[in-house]
Amino acid sequence: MLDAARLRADFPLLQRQEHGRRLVYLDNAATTQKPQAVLDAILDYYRTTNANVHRGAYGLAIRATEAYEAARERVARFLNAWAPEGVVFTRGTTEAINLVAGAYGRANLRQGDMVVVTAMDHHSNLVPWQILCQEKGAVLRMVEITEDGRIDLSDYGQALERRPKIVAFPYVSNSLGTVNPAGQLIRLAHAVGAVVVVDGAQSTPHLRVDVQALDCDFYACSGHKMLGPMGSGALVAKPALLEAMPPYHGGGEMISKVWDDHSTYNKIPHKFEAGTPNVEGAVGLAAAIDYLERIGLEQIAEHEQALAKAAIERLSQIDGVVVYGPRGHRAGVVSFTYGDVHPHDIATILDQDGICIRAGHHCTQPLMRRLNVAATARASFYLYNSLEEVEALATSLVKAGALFGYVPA
Amino acid sequence: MLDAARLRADFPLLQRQEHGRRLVYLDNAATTQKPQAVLDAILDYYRTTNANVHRGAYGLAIRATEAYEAARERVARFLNAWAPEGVVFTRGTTEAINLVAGAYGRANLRQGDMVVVTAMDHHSNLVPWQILCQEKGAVLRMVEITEDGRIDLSDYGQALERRPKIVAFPYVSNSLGTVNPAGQLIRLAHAVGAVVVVDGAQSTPHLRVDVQALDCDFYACSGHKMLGPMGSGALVAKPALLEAMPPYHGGGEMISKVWDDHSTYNKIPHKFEAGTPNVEGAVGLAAAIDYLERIGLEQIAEHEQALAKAAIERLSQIDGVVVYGPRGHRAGVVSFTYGDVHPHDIATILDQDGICIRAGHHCTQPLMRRLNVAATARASFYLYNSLEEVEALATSLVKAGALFGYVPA
Amino acid sequence: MDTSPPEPRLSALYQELILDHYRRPRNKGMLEHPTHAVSLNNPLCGDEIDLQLLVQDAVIRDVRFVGRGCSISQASASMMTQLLKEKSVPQALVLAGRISAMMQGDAAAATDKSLGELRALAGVSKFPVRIKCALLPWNALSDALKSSA
Amino acid sequence: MDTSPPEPRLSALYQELILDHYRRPRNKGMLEHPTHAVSLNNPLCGDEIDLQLLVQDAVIRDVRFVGRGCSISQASASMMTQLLKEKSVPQALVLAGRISAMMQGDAAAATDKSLGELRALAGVSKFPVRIKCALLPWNALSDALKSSA
Ligand SMILES: Cc1ncc(COP(=O)(O)O)c(C=O)c1O
Ligand SMILES: Cc1ncc(COP(=O)(O)O)c(C=O)c1O
Repeated sequence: MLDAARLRADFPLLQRQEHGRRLVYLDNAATTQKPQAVLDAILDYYRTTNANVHRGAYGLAIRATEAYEAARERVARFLNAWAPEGVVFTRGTTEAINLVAGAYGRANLRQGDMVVVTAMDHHSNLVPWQILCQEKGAVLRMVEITEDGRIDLSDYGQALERRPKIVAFPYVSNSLGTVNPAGQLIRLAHAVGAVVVVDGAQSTPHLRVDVQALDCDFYACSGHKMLGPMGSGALVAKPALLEAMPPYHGGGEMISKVWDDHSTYNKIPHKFEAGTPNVEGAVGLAAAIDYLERIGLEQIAEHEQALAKAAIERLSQIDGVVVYGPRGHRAGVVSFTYGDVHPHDIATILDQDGICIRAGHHCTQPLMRRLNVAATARASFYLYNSLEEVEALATSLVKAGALFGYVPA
Repeated sequence: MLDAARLRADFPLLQRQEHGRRLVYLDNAATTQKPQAVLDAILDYYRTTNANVHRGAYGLAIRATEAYEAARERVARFLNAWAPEGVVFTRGTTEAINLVAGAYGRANLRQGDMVVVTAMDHHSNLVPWQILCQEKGAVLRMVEITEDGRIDLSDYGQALERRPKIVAFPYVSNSLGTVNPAGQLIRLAHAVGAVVVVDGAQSTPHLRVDVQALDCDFYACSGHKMLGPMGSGALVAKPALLEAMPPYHGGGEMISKVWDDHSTYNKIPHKFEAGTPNVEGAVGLAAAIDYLERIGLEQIAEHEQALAKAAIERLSQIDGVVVYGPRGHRAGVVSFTYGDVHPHDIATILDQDGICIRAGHHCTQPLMRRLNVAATARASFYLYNSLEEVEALATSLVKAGALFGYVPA
Repeated sequence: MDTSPPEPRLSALYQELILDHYRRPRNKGMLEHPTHAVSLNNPLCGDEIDLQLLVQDAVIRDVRFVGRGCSISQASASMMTQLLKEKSVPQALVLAGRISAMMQGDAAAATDKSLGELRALAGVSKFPVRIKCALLPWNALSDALKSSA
Repeated sequence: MDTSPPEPRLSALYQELILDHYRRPRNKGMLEHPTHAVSLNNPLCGDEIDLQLLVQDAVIRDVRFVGRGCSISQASASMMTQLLKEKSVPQALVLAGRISAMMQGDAAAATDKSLGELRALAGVSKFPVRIKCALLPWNALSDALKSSA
């Protein structure tokens, strides 16, 4: 496992106390804390380099443009993108998926066509497809999950028989921790001619991802979930698809020639980056990737799996706790309920011990219905979490039970 | 005038040298430098408050949500918005206008309807309307400008006779510095039943703006042009319009109930903020507003007008220099050409003296055609610029002329 | 930075009475012929309530609810239904205002006898994020009464 | 941080020869029967070029251009048209490669006699943002020759 105590020292916020207790931050699937290296990159950018990009003839603007494009190359290398111009910077996963639905989807989907999503998709990889299908008179098909929280491959196969135009799924589920067999799902979808959109919000921070090996068509991710700044993220796509797509937003920088009533558009990726981009966000994201790579994505994945395994074991010992999702291989996300103690109440009680967990539907309401719960409590781990923190979680949970006078049935 | 030297000390980047010379940053219409107070706000956010907003039951998430919503209230107060929920955070002006075109425009524009823009609009307030009109089979009508770079009010009146559904214009032109009579233009447009979209990218940083007094329907602005972080900005709108609009992006936080094939949506402004927002950007923007208000928008406007006046006078003394835009009341933007010395070459030469100006079409190609130039050089001022810098600009410009062996005709 | 020991505040929040209402909600169910009905949910945590009222001559004759959510929202709903019976509409709205004041930490409201058992929710004011849980049924009430006003 | 005095670099950039081509472009105009024609612009600064070629038996017999832009892009276009006449298509592509190398600061390219007057553009390599100005006509050339290959 990683030396979490040493890594923790890199994160200023984690040095704080909460309610007089050492802060135990276990809401990493929602957003992560930032290492000093990322804060330094942001500061350094504003102190030495800040200017608008792609337009200036002076030194500062050139350096800002270089920093921005170097960040694009950094993201491309990190995910083994097809080319740097296949990386479009966005505010995050949600915007990246909306870009695909709005530009690719709107141009290519016809009435009666089908879009396939899964019952474990985050609202951000579901609602854009609902809206698109409503607009186009297309059919949205939701693939069911198995008892233990995996994509039901036989239902997936049935959905593919209807030859969908677009298939969207999460690489890693933010509610269950399931690591989906992305490569296999993509091959099957391609075999019926579908274009595949992978929601990489939870895989990018925690696994070694190679989009070319996956062979997906679009891949979306968020910087703030991988130690980077808020407001940063990317859509990674096959360049030929981007080239063939109409633009997304209109504005500066995405154009070639602008006439009074029409325009021609710039090359990719600029065609999809209208207006002043968030250069700070891109530079900060690149610094976050540097930090992650120094530690090693394989090491991070291993560390988190060990924490998840320990958490599942430890929580399962508590009478009345139910843990959701697959038992075997999974990412560092552990969703659970505890008797009739509502997850929201659990979160409030744990907070008093300085432990931050999430309670709710985790933006996966269709999944919650299938689990037959209104909400779960969720602990999600990252490289700075430790086995001691798993223990603190369990101890505090027992206290919550006592406070509620919870008596296992 | 303001004490520019004292203010300059607040801006770390302005302490740098460029090519061994004191940095003279005159590209503020493109983006501005950031005071230490804004950098501190960003750092402080990540060191003490960072968490995902609107979803957490723990203290950190509550404080992050409070910081985010306090920033919204700060923006609302600054622009005298109708209500905080009439403020939607966006990446900047471009995204805000695309939101209006994509959500309001797409829902309300019909074939044969008209959208009115002006010949001085930035591509960001033109291309989204081109795309919308193409999609809808609507007519885009461009209002001409006068010789001295103002909106031609008689042509504007003629355009309004056709009863357009949407009228869009810039409060302040980023190429000419023209301050348009926004209140009057809005009253005239409302009289024929149009909805008015004001591009506030160049007014918000430099004038006291009161959207309720203006009585526009939508107002867009960018944080990075007003000392705030990149990736921050806002759409300010009449709440009733936002409430009646369909959503823009689908995803987390903008929903109320999500079913397998459809969803109901959250209240405004959340309906328009899908996914994790850029909390850092909002917090940094609020800090920038605090900084601007401490100095006073009226004082800032006055300071810039004095600089623009001096620059116009000084540059006009140089044989061969042509200054574009109105002579009288204008914002701190001065576009010019210098004989046959190409603006791009001017920018390169000035850069060697540490002077940063912009050269090009300034994302206003239709305007450039009307000025009958391919490009202009543009100096744009802010609160940290001084009369000495105007002088440095003029001196360096004369040098450029000499280098080109420019002999006035 | 808050350094007070957490436990006293937690046990003030999760009082016996609240847990009792949470586990054995009163007036749970649906009215056959409600004059007012409203569904409300909190999109952020997912808590929901369906509230039905039978109002005659501006008096609340009966009230029922069905809800899903945390102990605070469900206990608040249960206690609210008890308190509302036979109250006039104006009285009900005044009570809603008092509850809201109590959540803002208003000490007078927290000891206001007219609130009955609901005073047990006074501790919620120390947990800002939970205030909207306590107010969910009261917001549903206001919506319901507004919808016919 | 660069602290060298700026003037020497500037005068290396804006040589007499370059300003002469900028102000008196050679081969400006349109061909009547071009075999290849291409329009290219740099969306960021707005520079543009229309390039026409007359290629017979894989040899560039004639070449003309119309352009708008800065001194660097226009001088580069003018000098390019002079150099290309009677060059074979492969030769032209080799020259394009040499120019590109010169822009990357390749010293051998900067003294390569085959580039003729274009060596005057060597100073551009010190101004990274201007490199794309110098290469605009050459990119148009590559596009034109590709479009028929
Ligand atoms: C008048 C005007 N409108 C719109 C924009 C676009 O703003 P942004 O690039 O921040 O989206 C700008 C600045 O580039 C501008 O000056
Ligand atoms: C699986 C998944 N998809 C999409 C998202 C949306 O990401 P963002 O909010 O950064 O746009 C998230 C996180 O909230 C997620 O966990």
